[in-house]
Amino acid sequence: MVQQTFEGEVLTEPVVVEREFETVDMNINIGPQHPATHGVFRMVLTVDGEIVKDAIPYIGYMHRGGEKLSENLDYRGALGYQDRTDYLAAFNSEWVYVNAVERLAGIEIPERAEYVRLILAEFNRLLSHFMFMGAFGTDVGYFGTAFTWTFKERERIQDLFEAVCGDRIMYNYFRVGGLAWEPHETFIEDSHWVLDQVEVGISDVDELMTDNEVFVARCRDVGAMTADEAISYGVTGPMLRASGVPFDLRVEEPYSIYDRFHWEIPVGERGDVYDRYLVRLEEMRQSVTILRQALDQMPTSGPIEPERMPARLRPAPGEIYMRQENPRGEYGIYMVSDGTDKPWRVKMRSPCFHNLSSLKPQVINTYLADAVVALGSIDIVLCEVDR
Amino acid sequence: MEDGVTATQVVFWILAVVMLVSAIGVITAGNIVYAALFFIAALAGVAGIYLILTVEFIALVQLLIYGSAVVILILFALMLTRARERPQALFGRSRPLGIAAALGLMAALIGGIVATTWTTPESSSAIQPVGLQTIGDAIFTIWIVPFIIVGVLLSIALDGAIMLASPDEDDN
Amino acid sequence: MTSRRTPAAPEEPPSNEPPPGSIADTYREVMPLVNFDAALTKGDDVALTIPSDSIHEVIERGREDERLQMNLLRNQTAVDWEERGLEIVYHLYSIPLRQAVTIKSWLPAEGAIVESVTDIYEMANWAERECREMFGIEFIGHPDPRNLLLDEDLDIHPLRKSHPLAPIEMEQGVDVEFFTKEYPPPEPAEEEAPAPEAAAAAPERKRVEDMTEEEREERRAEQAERVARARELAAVRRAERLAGAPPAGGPRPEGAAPPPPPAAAPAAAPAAEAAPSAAPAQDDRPPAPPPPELPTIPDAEEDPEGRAAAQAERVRLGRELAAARRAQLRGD
Amino acid sequence: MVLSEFAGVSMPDWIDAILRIIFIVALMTIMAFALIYGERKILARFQARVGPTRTGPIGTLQSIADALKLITKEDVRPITADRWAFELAPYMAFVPVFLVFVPMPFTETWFIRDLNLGLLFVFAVLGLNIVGVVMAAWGSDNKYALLGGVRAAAQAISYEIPMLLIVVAVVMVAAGRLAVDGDASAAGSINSIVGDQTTTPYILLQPLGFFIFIIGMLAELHRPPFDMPIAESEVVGGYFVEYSGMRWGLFFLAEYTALFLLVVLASSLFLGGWNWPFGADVGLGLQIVLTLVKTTVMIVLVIGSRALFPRLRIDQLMSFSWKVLLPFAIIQVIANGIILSYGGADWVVGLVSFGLLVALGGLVYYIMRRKQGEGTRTVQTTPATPRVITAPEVTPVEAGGD
Repeated sequence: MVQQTFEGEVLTEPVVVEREFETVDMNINIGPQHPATHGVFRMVLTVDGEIVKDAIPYIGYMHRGGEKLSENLDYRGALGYQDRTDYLAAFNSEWVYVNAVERLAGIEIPERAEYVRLILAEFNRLLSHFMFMGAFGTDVGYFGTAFTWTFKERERIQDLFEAVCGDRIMYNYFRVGGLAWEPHETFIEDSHWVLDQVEVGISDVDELMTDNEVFVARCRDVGAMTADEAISYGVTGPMLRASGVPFDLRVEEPYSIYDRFHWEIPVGERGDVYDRYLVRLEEMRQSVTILRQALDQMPTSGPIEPERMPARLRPAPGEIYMRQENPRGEYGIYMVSDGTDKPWRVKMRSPCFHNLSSLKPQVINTYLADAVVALGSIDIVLCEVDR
Repeated sequence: MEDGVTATQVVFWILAVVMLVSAIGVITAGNIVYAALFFIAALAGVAGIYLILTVEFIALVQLLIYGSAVVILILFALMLTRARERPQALFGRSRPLGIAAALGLMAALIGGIVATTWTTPESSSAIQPVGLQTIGDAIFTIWIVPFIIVGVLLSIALDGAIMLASPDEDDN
Repeated sequence: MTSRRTPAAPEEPPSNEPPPGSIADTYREVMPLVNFDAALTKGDDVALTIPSDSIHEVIERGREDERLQMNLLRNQTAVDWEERGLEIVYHLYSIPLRQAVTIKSWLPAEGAIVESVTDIYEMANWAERECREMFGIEFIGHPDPRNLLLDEDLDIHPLRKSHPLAPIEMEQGVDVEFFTKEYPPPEPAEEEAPAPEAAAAAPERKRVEDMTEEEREERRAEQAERVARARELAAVRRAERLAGAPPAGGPRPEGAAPPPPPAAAPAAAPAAEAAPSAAPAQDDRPPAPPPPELPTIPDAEEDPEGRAAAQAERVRLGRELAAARRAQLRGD
Repeated sequence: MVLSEFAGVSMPDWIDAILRIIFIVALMTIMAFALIYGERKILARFQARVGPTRTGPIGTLQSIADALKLITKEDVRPITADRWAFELAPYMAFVPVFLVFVPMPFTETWFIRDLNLGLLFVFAVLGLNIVGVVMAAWGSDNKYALLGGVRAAAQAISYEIPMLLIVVAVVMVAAGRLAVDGDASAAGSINSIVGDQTTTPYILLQPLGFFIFIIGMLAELHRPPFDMPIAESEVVGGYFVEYSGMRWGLFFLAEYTALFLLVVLASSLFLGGWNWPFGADVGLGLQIVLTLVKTTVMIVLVIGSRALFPRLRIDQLMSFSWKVLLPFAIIQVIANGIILSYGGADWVVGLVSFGLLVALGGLVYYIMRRKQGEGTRTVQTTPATPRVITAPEVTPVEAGGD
């Protein structure tokens, strides 16, 4: 039946299959405005009864031209855009951009600034994974329990961030060469206190979801992806590790001071939604161990930015592809400098963009409910996908 | 018992009208889903008639089996398949054939009604409500053979349905 | 802002050849026929520049050859060097052998055509679609070359240096001059001295709630006057810039007719001035068609149907204007 | 005119009937309001938050505020919606649920009508509720609603059959016990079943029955873990997605009334209703308190399951009913038949039923464990030894900038 909407544009008619009493394929629109999409992302599923036959993703709703705008601001000015691409892990994105500029300009970073950066980035990984647990719980069916429990922990971490840099999400605290200002005096004690609460939070989420029979039934063998299929799609981060590839940039291509800590990388076996959940859960625990070690080794005094910083940063012409391990995967900044004070080209390699491109094979020939769970397990942040 | 209009007669005539209207509705409803809804109203009317005859067990079973299970399956099938947009068969080529069959059936029914001698109880209170136990005994002692035959028939129908519905190998 | 400054010709970074035995040599060994000229990037990665027609072969061999095993295409993008053409960049990484490489290649600025690598890496599907819509590079053999991030029928390429960033903002009424002015280096500190008195002299501001009626009146008048002055200043500056000053964004391409003088918008123009009054200087796009006068929407109480009709009329007119504008832009 | 009695005052038949109907509607709305408030408070406690506290002393007037909001909200109907089906669906959904109230026993004498076939009446009328749901789904001409409606219909049919079989098993046990001291045909009425449970509640005689009845009830009410028809993350509210204002309120009312009534039915069938620990001779006051205590305990369990369980997928839901619950229900009925017809004692029935329950639990546990493979934790951690990259010695380019 042809449906006429108010603006007069005709909705697509359901695809009519000519067989006599065959069930009709319906076009379900998991539209930009839908609880399952964690943001502005549209997916048109062709559904035969409950089975998904075809999925066409539409992205680009959040495209703000971050790369073009970064080309028109000087090296220090474009830092603001990095917070706004991956707003769940803003410290990690800032860190990549700032490292890229420092490596281009050949600036050395003082020891204490390196430690504070690492600590804040790892806290941000915890923050992001807690967000995943909450959102994924709601996708699977926990009516808000997962959300409120995880947001209880997120509040504590965000209070610490607010104390350090005055903001809960868009921090803008890292600077080329170090930090904007000194972290507050009781930074280390507060961090330890927050870590104790977070450990309790992680075990709560673990008890609520991991061994729950219905949760396992809903997540096991859903959206499974083999290792080389994942690599071919450019998937990185927890999703790739869940498929059995121990690819973690903190170990593969170590940056900053990760070689001073010892921790472990969780690696899954089946690459399905349940393994992705377990990898992220284990990764939260590993982040806590890293943070404990970093907080103990952190020098309590020392400069947080190099003595001589040029007023107007004009790195020599050249290019760099700086990549670091964000909570969602490998976040890279390919920066080309042409000798002036504005970068000539800034390409942000967004992990969610490529993880999301691997959604289609996971969704075909599964149930509608599995399609939503698979989409949730990719843990997408649409601002980062569209940049 | 004054022979004026008693409560049961009023209820009976209301139910009769409802059943007649919905029966006609089933046939002439433009939309096939309306036909299904009218079908429910007709069956509920039948259950009402049983209630008037104070045969509660049959009324409730009628409501349970037809009211919810059978009709839901019909609606279930209608919603999923393309049936609801197909042209109505009312004015198809086989219209005269249909009319002839309908007239034949009506003639048989009227003949049956006229032929049987109806023994009407002298008043509505004379009908004793039948206890659950007597119905149970009757089914499992006197009518045990037809009961089992119907059981076998239904299970065969069930297997047939499963055979039809299960996607045959070459489909997917 | 097109080519606001020509880059100090970065033909080659200080040519530091990668040390012997690096991946550049293995690539030369695997594919002797292709001439790789290797360079070391700032992040200690090896960048191999190859001719554009052998991209597909290099990447395919890079994946199959057991000495390389580049199985992760981690990033695929392009850089627009204006006159020197487009540079397409592939970042590859081999997980088993833990080695990274960057494959680069030069393409002509106009009509760049590259063979698509979607048959080797699934990841390239989305990356190349984005590269195509942002830079206008055609990828032969791409399964569905639709736009990914931008609208379906939008055929402008935003990330090209030629694509103006500033004029769009100017069209939206943002005063771009303010942002792109070159600031003189800050003078020495003594200049701050006078500021504190000015701050002290400022009258202590009273909150609007506890102002009396006539104070509020006077405050409103003062605000209106300040707004008028600002608007008039902006109009003057726009007129002066369009008439005399060299338009921002480099010399106007020769031969393009000078833009028509802006509609004589009076200084304190009423709100209807929202339509873009002055076509941006060096943008040779035809000026937008004059906005049709939109029917006023009567109150809901008097005649609700009239209101609905008026709204529908406005929607129709707005849509027509947009379609006309888009048709004009597309130049048919 | 047959005079019948309502609260001691005898009056003509049809006035009495109307009074009872008004009583049902009043009590059910009050109970629904209390349940809405209770659910929000209890659910909040599960989720480490407080629940409504603004309206009324401790948020007690919250449900009244909700009702006012719903009444003042506009009843929107989509243009392409089918007028008749869309308008009639809420009434078709909530009238049968109110009828279920009739045979419910709250105390020995407090019930609307002690129908001889009370149990069968309950399920016959509850079936009509699904018709309302399907009408709503089809009427609102919305793809999500259609999917939600199809899921609701499939789930309702497949969980009603095991429930009915279990009720048949309970009636068999009740008839066996009642036949000893009276006519067995009274076993159909719920009040007589409760009357029989003075010493042993039927949960001891039919533990498997209680388990299957609870699961069937959760499925019948679309409560998690069976709330696939109204799953927000997939079908965004299921069949009542297009309803707003008072029409949606009716669906909401029906859902909570059904919850309350089925919980009362479960507690009277299995936990002895007003009768079990203290017997019939204790005053009506204590009996009504006993019924309400049992009902509240079970309602907290049902609300807890909403907070602590995710949603089962539609095919797992169906296969669980057809492949697990139905066979066990049939075995239970056959076992009861054999034991009771050969004069077996009650505790034998209880023992067999408990054995079946253990078998069911073991089967479900085995299915779940096998599905998880060799154990849930298929993620090992490998020690992370960051690779030392011998950076090629590069002449450090001094920091740019003049």
